[in-house]
Amino acid sequence: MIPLSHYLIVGALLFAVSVVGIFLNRKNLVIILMAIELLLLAANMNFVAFSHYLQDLSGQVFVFFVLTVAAAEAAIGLAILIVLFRTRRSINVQDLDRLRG
Amino acid sequence: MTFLEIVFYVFSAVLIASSLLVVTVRNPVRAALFLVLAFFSAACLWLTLEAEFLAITLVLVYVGAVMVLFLFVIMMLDIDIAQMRAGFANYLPLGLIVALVMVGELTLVMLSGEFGDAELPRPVGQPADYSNTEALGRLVYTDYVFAFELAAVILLVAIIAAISLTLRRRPETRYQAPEEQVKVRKEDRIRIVRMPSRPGEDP
Amino acid sequence: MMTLASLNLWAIAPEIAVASLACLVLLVDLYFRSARPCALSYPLTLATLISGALLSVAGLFDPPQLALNGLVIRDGVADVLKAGTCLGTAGVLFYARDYAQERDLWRGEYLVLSLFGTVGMMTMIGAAHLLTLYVGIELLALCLYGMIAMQRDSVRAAEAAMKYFILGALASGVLLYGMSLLYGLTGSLSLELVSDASAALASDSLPLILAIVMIVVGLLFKLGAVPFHMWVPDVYDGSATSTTLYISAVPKLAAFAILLRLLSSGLGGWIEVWQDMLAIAAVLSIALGNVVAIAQTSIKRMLAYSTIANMGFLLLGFFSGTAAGYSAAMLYSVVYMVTTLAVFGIILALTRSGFESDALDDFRGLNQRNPWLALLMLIVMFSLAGIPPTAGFFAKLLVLQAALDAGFVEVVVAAVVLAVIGAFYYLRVVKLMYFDDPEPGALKVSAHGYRRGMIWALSGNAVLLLVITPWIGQVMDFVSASLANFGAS
Amino acid sequence: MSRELLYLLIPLSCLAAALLAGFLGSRIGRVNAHRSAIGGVGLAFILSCVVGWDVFSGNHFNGPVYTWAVSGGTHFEIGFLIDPLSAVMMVVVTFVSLMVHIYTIGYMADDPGYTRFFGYTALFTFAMLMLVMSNNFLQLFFGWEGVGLVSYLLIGFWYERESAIRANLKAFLVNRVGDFGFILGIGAVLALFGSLDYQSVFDAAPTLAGTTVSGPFGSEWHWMTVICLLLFAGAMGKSAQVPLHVWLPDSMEGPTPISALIHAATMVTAGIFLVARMSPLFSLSTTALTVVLVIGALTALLMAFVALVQTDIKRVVAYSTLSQLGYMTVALGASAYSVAIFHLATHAFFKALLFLAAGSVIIAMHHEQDMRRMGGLRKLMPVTYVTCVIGSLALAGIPPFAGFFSKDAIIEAVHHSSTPGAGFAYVAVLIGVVLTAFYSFRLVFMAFHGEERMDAKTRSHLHESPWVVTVPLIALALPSVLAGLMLVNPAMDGSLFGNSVVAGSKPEGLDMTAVGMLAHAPFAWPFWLAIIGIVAAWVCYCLRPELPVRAAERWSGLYRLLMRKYGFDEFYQWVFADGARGLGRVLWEWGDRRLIDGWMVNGAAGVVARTAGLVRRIQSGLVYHYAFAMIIGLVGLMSWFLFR
Repeated sequence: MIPLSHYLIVGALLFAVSVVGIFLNRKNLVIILMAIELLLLAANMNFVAFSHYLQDLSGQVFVFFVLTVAAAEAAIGLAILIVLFRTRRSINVQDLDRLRG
Repeated sequence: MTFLEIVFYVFSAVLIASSLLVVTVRNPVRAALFLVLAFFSAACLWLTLEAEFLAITLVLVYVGAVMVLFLFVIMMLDIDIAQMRAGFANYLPLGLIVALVMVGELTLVMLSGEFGDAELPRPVGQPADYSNTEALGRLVYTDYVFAFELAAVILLVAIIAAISLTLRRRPETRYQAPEEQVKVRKEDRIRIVRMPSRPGEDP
Repeated sequence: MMTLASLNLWAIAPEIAVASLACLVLLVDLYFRSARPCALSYPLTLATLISGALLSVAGLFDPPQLALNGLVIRDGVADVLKAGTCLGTAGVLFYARDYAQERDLWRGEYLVLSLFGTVGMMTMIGAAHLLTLYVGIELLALCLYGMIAMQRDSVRAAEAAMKYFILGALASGVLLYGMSLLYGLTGSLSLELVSDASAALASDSLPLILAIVMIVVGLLFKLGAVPFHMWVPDVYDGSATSTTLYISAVPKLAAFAILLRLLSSGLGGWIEVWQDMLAIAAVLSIALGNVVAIAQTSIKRMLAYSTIANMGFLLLGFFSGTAAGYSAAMLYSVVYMVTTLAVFGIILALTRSGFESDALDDFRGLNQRNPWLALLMLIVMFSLAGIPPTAGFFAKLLVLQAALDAGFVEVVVAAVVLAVIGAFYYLRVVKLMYFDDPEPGALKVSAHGYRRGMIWALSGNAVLLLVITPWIGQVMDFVSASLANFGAS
Repeated sequence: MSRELLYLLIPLSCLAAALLAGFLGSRIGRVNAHRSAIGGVGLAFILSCVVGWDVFSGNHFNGPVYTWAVSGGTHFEIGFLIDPLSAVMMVVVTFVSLMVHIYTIGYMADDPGYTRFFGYTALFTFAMLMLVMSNNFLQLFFGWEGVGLVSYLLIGFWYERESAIRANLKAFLVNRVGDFGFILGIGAVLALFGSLDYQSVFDAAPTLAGTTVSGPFGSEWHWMTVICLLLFAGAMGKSAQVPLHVWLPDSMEGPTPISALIHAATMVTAGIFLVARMSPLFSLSTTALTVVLVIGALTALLMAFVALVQTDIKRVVAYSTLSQLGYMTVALGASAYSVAIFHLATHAFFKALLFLAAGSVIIAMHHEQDMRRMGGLRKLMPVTYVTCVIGSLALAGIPPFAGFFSKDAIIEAVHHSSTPGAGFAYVAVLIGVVLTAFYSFRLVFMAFHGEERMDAKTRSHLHESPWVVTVPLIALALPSVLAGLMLVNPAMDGSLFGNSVVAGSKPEGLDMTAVGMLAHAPFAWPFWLAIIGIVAAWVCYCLRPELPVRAAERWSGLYRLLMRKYGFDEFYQWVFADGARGLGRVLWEWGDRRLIDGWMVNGAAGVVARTAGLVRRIQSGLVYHYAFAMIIGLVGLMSWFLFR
């Protein structure tokens, strides 16, 4: 059977991919927002796996709420993206450099 | 290799591959579609963990709503993809090193013996008449009712914030005001003007 | 069998009051439009916050009680910090009104978001469960993102919001990942059970260490400690000053609370591990904050780096892990909130429509333009620099002493040295105000019209930092008493 | 009235006066402002005298009067230690302060900041009283910082003047350097003794004298030495010892009453007082005493030389203060604590007198301070002249004036001291005697004798100062003559300070009574040295005025060195002022550009060469750099804690 650690490794890989995606992406803010979704998915993967192996539903409940939060976060993130685009006509990550020092 | 294992490894591979593609492809529309694929594979993995309700929710909420929202925004913003050259080839080596270190350490931790088959064996599956949805619902509406209400508040906040950030009243836009139309009166529309038909004559 | 009585709703009475009244504010703002923006919803908001504060302290020093099936705890520290959060938010809105009005920010949504953010903070403060903690953190964060971006025509605000959003989401993702590991290791989400189960784990349990690292990283981000501080200057700088005030002042109480809940209540048995991490972050924060602040020309950025340094001091009190350390850190967070309210309040009082007053040079010769405001600013700067007999001095002293008692002599010496370096940039503000000539064309700040109430409030706020001194002992006793039996410990 | 209340009333009356004059000054008017300030300080003086009388009848007090906070077993409280040492300090401080307040009415009459000034001076007195009366380190620190703060405000009182601002920043920064050590010293006391209370620290000190702490490079340090040196660093800042003396001459930018207040009785004596108060600790560390002795001797000697070439009347007095502070420090180093305090007290009177006399001249000359444009003032300002000569005689150490006794006692103490370095210090103080006499009478001769060098317009307005100026002069002249005679016996036989300071090794077989010292004087070196100095000054500035000019040309290198005050200022300017300003920027740019960009990126050349642009600057404004920093932090913490 599949040991728990394999599920966790999938989660860990997902975590690493999304984290790298956030700081490696130079161009498109939308991709960063997507990477954030992947990050939450990685945590959710852990929760669901643990929940099953521990036979404890509260992990799934947590995921339920994380999904809710993630959806809200996506909505606000995209709204900010639109505000940004309207003021600057660009969603290039590299253009986001007015504030520094 | 059992059927379950095949499912697990196939969908895991698809999940990792598509998530890699999400962060590497140049075209954001493709990225969004790969994200859909990633979520779909994740949902399949969750099914192998008997989290049926969450798996379905993931597909419904993410694929059905959030990804559509992403696509909307991508289309609406009309981003010049040609300009979005893949910039990260230059930075890839450093990113890879960090990623490999992280993956290495995480894997090491996960394999460190606390999560092996011996310590935490895979439980026997639930009987066929077990309803994951019902069990989850029972918990969410009782033990976690406070968190549930807070989640409602979070969604309300998201609504308020998203609308107040993006809703713009353009003064130049012309639109109908049905309530004004309905309660309109004759004298609002017609003005009777008396004027002489011929110069010098009283109206 | 779950009944309404078993839920013990009284424990979240402040949250209920603020959340439901926030909905009322939303409706009122929608249906009653008037000539002046928020003519009705603003007083209602203040009333909401005050009622929240009153409900918080209504059962002060009752024995701690778990409520809502163990999701929430009501204890002394929760009562005090919730009341502080409500009052702090009220203070923020009171100071922010004129400024926000002049910039078309003063809308119902702004008030409602700040109220819901308060609910989020109160949830964090009263959390006895990882889920409540997480939901509270996210609720606050989402409100903050929205409030920053609400200045829609500002390029800087949009950029600040985006940066905060990305980094905040990254941090909360890491925190969440850590929580998931914690859940997997202990099989529970309730902090009390987590505490018991984690204490039973082997002392070299790698997954638990990893979980602690990730949770600490998430918390350090919320505090703005080095090396997870980089959002702080940009967000402070880019946001409208009224929003900066909200971000910088009030959430520090909640940040202290989640440190307390997660690390002390939940992972108290693993103090050796997180203690070292916090010590590193504390020293780095104090060092970086104090040094980089010297090179700033904008007062908002300078205060941002000052926040970083101050959070280092808060950690300094916290990581000792003793009762004295916790109460010192709690006092520090409260004093810091009051001080920040005053300093940003003064900045807000100096703004005009179209003039931000956020450069250090705008403070040149303030003594000639408005001696009273200059004096208040002087008091506040002294408090930030930790010069006796201000409250800031005692806060720093107690924090340092707690760390010293815990045996971190090197850390304390480093902190003192850096604090003395840090005093330089606070005193530079004093020097600018008192010994430099005003910029040509700088306005004389008069106390006309609505500003008068503001001046009174500012005076009370700043002078509070001084007059508290003779009673600092009683304040300490009060704080210690509120911490006496916190959480699941 | 209970004693505690009496003690509390002394500082509080000053504080109340300060608040009244400072905050309500514009409401209550100038006259009421100075009335309230003088009333408050006067009350403090009278009460100090009462307390002093009470103390010398044997009623000491040591205890808390108010408890602030209790934290971790450490009490933070307002407590007073009233013993002969603090009583003497209280009387001296309040007396000089009162005189300065009265004098200020005349000196500052036309200044727009009149009421503010009284607020500051009263506050200054309050802080100084808190300093000397405290019975614990925390309160001492409070007073210490308070004194520093108000002096900062006072030196920069005329904040329109560029030079005043520079001077007060300098004073502040230099004092910060000292305070640095002081804070660390208090921390060390807390770490070693676990208490901040004087009494418990002193009680525990002998038993802990042998404990050591390991320093850098494997060295072992005695705790006592570490503590004393750190505390002395603070004293060096406040009492302007080489090399932290640079702020004091520049602080002459403040109004003259402030110079008198700061230099004569209060701020600069804080350091001397501190060491005397800590004598139970210092007496346990020979190393620390040696440092104190050598620093004091250097200050006494070097600063006396600089005073020779100054032309600004106030600066001459300022450098003489520095030199005299060196004398006091030498006495401390020789374990003659009571002698140091004795000199402090006499010095307070005649130095305040000299400052006020200089101020009187400055008023008469319409704020002209250059002695080269004075001369012949003797006839025009007789009261000022006479009092100034009295002050100078006292300073030069001519019997039977006050300075003679205290300075002679110091010289004898050093002569018989066994502290390492005493031989050097003895030579230094002896040379200092000649120099002191020379420069103090150089001032007298240049300002009051010889031809009149001022312009006609100033000449026509010259007249004696008003009574509010001359009365304090006379009032200060009296103790300048008598204080030595009156105090020398009790100060020397140990009855004055009792056990409030550790009795030093008393010179054996020496007649240290007033009569004995007077009788001994004509057969001892110091007296003749002083006479030589005075005669030399007379020759150079009355008889042959061209001599000094020729000497300056002849030894132009030495002259320039003295004029530049040994180049301390330039050195500090170069190292600290420019350095500190640059530090933040340098760290920022260096850290980013060099460290991250240069080393980390280029250093790992081969693989990472193409990533050169990746991490350009830390706070670059680019969100992916921020995220990267966070991830590096995360991975770093992970790597460290997982594998340690």
